[in-house]
Amino acid sequence: MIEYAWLIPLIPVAASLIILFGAKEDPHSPLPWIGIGAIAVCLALSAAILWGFVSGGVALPYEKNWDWFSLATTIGGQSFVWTVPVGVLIDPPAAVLLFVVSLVSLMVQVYSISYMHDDTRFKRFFAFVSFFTAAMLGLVVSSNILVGFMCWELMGLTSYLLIGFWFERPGPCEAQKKAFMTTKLGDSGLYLALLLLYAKTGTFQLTQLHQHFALGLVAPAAATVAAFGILLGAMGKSAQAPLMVWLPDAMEGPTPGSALIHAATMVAAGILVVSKLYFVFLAAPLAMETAAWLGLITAFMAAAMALVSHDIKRVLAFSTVSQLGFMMCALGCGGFTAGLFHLTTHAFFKALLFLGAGSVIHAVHTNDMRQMGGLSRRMLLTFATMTVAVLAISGIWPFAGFYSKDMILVAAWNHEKAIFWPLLFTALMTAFYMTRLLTLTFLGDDRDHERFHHAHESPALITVPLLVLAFFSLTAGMAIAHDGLAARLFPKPALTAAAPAVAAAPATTATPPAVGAAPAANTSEVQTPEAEQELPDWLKFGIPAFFVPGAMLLAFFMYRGPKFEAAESIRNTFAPITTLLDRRWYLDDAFLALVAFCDQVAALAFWIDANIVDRVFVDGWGLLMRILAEISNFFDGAFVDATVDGVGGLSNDLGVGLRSLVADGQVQEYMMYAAIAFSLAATLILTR
Amino acid sequence: MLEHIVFYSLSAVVLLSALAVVTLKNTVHSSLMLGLSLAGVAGLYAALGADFLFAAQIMVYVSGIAVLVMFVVMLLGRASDLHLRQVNEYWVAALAVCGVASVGLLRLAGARSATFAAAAAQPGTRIIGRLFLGEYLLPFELISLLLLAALLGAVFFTHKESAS
Amino acid sequence: MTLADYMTVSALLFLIGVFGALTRRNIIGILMSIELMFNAANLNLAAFDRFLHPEGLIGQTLAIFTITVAAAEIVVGLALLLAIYRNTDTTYVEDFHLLKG
Amino acid sequence: MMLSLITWAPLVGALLVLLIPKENVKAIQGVGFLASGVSLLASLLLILSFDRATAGFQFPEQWSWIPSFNVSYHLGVDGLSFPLVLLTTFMSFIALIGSMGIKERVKEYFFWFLVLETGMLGVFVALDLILFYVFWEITLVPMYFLIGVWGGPKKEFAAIKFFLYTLSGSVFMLLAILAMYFHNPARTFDMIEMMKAGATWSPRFQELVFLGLYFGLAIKIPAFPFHTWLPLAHVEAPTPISVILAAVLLKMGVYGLLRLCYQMLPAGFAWFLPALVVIAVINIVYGALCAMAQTDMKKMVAYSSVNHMGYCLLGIAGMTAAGFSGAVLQMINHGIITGALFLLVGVIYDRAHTRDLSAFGGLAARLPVYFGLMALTCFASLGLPGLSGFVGEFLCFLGAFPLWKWQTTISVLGIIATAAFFLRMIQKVFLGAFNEKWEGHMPDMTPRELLSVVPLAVLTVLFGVYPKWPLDLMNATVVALLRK
Repeated sequence: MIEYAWLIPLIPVAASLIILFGAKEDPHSPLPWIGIGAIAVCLALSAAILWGFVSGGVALPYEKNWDWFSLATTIGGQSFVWTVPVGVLIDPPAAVLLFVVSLVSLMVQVYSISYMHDDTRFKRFFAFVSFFTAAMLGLVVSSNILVGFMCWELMGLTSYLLIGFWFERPGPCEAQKKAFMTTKLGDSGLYLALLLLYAKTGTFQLTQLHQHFALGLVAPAAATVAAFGILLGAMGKSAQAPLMVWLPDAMEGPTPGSALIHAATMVAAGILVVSKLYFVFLAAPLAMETAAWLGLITAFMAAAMALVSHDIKRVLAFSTVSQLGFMMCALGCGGFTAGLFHLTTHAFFKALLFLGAGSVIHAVHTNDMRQMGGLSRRMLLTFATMTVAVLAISGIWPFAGFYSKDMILVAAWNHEKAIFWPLLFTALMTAFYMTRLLTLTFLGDDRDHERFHHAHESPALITVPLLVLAFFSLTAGMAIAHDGLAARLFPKPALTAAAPAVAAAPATTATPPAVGAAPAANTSEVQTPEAEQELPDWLKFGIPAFFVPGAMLLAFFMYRGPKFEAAESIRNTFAPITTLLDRRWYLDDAFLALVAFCDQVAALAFWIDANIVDRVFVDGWGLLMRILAEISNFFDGAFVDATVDGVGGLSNDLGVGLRSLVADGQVQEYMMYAAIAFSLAATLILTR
Repeated sequence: MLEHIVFYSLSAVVLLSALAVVTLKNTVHSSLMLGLSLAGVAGLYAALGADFLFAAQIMVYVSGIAVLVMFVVMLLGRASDLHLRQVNEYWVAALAVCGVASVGLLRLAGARSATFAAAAAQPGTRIIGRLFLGEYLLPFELISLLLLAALLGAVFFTHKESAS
Repeated sequence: MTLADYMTVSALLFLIGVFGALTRRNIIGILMSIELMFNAANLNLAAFDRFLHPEGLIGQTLAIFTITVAAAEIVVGLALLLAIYRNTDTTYVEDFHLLKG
Repeated sequence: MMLSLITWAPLVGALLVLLIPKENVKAIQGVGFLASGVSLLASLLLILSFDRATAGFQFPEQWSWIPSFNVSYHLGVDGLSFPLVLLTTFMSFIALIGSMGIKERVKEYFFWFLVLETGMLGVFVALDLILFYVFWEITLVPMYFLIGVWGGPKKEFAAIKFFLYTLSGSVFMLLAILAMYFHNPARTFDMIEMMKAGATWSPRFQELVFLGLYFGLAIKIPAFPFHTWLPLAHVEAPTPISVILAAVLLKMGVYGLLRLCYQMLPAGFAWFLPALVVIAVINIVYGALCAMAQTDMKKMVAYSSVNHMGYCLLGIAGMTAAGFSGAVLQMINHGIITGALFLLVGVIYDRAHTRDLSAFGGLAARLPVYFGLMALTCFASLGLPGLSGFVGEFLCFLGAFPLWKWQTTISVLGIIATAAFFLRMIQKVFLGAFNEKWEGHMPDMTPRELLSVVPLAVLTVLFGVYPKWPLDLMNATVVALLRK
């Protein structure tokens, strides 16, 4: 099966194009099923690959490359033509992510058939979603960071299109621009990292890059700069502080689209790219440390914002940012396995949460949790699946989040206690605000009777995906954590593992140094976890048994209603902090100020252009020409009476001059010019 | 000596009448002077011993073209013409141009001040006739075609307007 | 007489023609000046024939051709002038600027 | 003979156009398309016989022209000029399709247009400096008339400014060419000879000559600070002429920089490099910032050209093979993309007779096809991977980075600014609520408009995902360029 892996990103692209150009807008068109069929094929392929690896039938990593284009290039003063390959590289994490992305995308698409049914741009939505998925799948399987970067940017484009799906409204318009610009800001870091990596190694192939790092051919300073560039890219895509401003706004798009962005594709890409280029970070401890702290800060800031928000999708958006912070922190702490494990489990329960929230919004037609309440009595299935998701994200045994979050905490504990404690606190905050969301929405009294009475359970096309995702939210953690599978699926790369492969590689003259090594060289080796300390027993059992349930119970009692005196009084007591959180740490204001500043700079630049550059270099030149014109005019007047009428501006001068030269219509003037030429020629030639 | 007298007097006639052509205010006088000048050139041809050329000049230019011009002048001329300037404001420049050109042309002429006629002039009509009907038959026919075209053209231009 | 004498006369005649063509306001005047230039050229041809290559009379033959062309030219020129005069009622060249862009 | 055919076919067409009565618009257009089409077809046929592995000049033609000054009619193309020849024939044909909308003085328009095409092609195929210079100047006159007669409200001023400014630049270029001629003991204008001789000249002389050439070329490119004629000329020029101006005329400058400055004056070029990279960075960042401040769509696109030409300069300044191929590819891609952008702006101008960004809104829902094409070209222009703009831009950066790390890093900011103004344009014009003022005035694109834009869009995607085809044409030459 694995030899067909290259088809995985291409199938959804084809589906997307067929949908987009295939037919007119029509809610009953069968075209969306093409997208669903395509992604189902991808899912089948990925499942086969994953199962093959887990059961031992398929050896990973698997790499296969084809020639893409030839590029003239100069390395170390030597110029030659280098053929840039394009190909697939499937390592175990990629196999898992292929499965996760296809599954979530499939669920989202099935869900959308019902959810987007009444939209006027029904068809286009499916085309975008297919393309979005394809871009993510491409990033996952790509063996080449240049191709990876292309997929990465295409994901930016499709997220732009999805967020601004309802572009008639001002909100989505601003949000889509914000998302694109913020991620673009981050991308510039990744862009520079690519340039730097190429300048140092002369290749874009992941395996070859890894070898260069493993051999220590890249100076630590360069590695550090490159790592920071990659980190900047990840900060943009994965919404790390302070570039996280776009993600909460991104919920302006259709909810299934948000689910895709938040769970499987867009935001996962940042973490994924960091993990793919993890060897760069291993060579740059400073960048690792930064990533850890950055992740922690992001996790905390986002969780704090989630505490006070009333918008159900916004809370989920903040929680996404927060969880991404956890992953980044884990990667920074050296918990490679933990970070990717959490990425996987998070994809399931976050997709579930968004789709569930979409189901709720679909039923009550509002995002405001204050107008919900008691919906469990109306939407039992949605409530049940959402509960699973909330338990999973909070980290209750045996749900998926428990295992992955536990692993992250262990990684943090082993790395730095100063990170562990705030991270643990943030984890408890997560449990608190998620329970708050669940309680406000589904439990307690119905606060808005009108909406409550109109609410009803969603159709099967919506609930079945919820159930499927709930199943995975329940079991994924257990399955992966079972029997050390996590370490097999997400093996931490090392800087030494691949060295022998390079030494054996023949150095060919037609390729850059050390390029042309065996393509299937190991990027990583299955390693047993290093002798890591476990958490102390009181924490190991205390967290899931007491701390997390405690936070959840606290939230439940505070927000069970019907009145929220406790919550209100806390809000009022810490009014400045609440305001700070409501204003989202003033990051949006800072962003707007930055935009305004850029506009000012642009206006200044244009003013300079119009008033200084143009004046000096064009008008100044014109003045010089005009002086010359006046001089020649003087001579003209002496000999030929009626050529230039040296009055008026430069253009006038020359216009009149030219016109009288070429288009005066007086035949004798023409004759005069001919005669002058003749007489001069005759005299000059004959008297020589 | 006689040759000199003939040459200089003819030259004087040619040049003075030519000057008159371009300077006289009255176009009728100009055209008369043109005839005189052309006749003078015919005389110079005779002095050169070009008998056929002399005849052609008299027949075509003096009796043909000069008369034709005079016709047109009289046809189009008006009394008011006599009061108008016949020379435009470029005359200074034109004079300058001619002056500059004359330097070169006269210098060129001066280079030939030692070239005398190699032999006595002989009647050439017979030879020219043979050339026309022999070596230069094609140009000769072409030139007749040109004359025909000119004829038709003249008729066309004048006729079209009179019809409308 | 030398060739220089004839060439001098020819050159002066030609320059008078040039001067006339450049300065006469009347189109007929310009045409007449052009005839003067033609004659200057013909005179040169005849003189060259006599002084330099008297054997074949090629120069005279060429002059005959020139006379013919000049005749054709003036005929058409005058016909055109008549046509223009009927349209515009003038023979002064400043009044014509059909070429003006 | 193929190169002569390509070069002169448009001029023959121009002369034929002169013979057709001006009322017979159909015949004039037909002859125009035929002449341009012959040129296009011939250049496409040439692809088949173009040897991609050879670095030297191919399809040479040489005849003596002015033997007393050793000037010859010498044509030939290599991997540097051949892609540009293709671009020229192709974009001229596209612009001709766009010219079907010209309704007044069609005959003169087509005449000048075809003369212009010959001039542009001549610049790229000429291998003799005098021939090169003649063609270079030939392009000026038609451009002057095309802007001055068929342009917008301030057309005369724009035309004069364009004409005088570029002409004054080329005077210096002529001086430099003459200096090279008299400095070369062989007394020849042949470019290949000059490339051999140039390297032996003293650095001081090379620097002086370089400055002369650069002044002429920089105005054409347009490199800061000589770029201010461009926005005005673009805004006033009729749509197809803007297309030609952006797609081909600017390329003549960059081409000259590589062909004349780099190949003939290596020491002068190396001496100027630090300044060139600074100019490139200014072009990129400052051009993008100026574009951000525009409210006129066409002016915005014009400033974006300044920005994109900065990428070319940056690539050249990198002195690496990747940078050089990036610069050439960027020229091709910029030609295609910006050509499409100008055509698209022309489409909306034809309907609304305004190009003010804030005059529109919500067109995306009413003109989906137009929106799709516009979005595609805008994203291509801002360098979205998968579309052609990215490849050239990326290669330019890739080539420049090893030598100019900080400058390249600053230039990356220009990419962000580019994204900002294109997104703002899309938002203001296409998104949001529909401006009711245009109700009924906004039909979607006509077949003629589609015919001119869709080929460009297809190429944009094609070169974006598969840049092999254009790159293969230039690889051998570029490698040889740096091997010298």
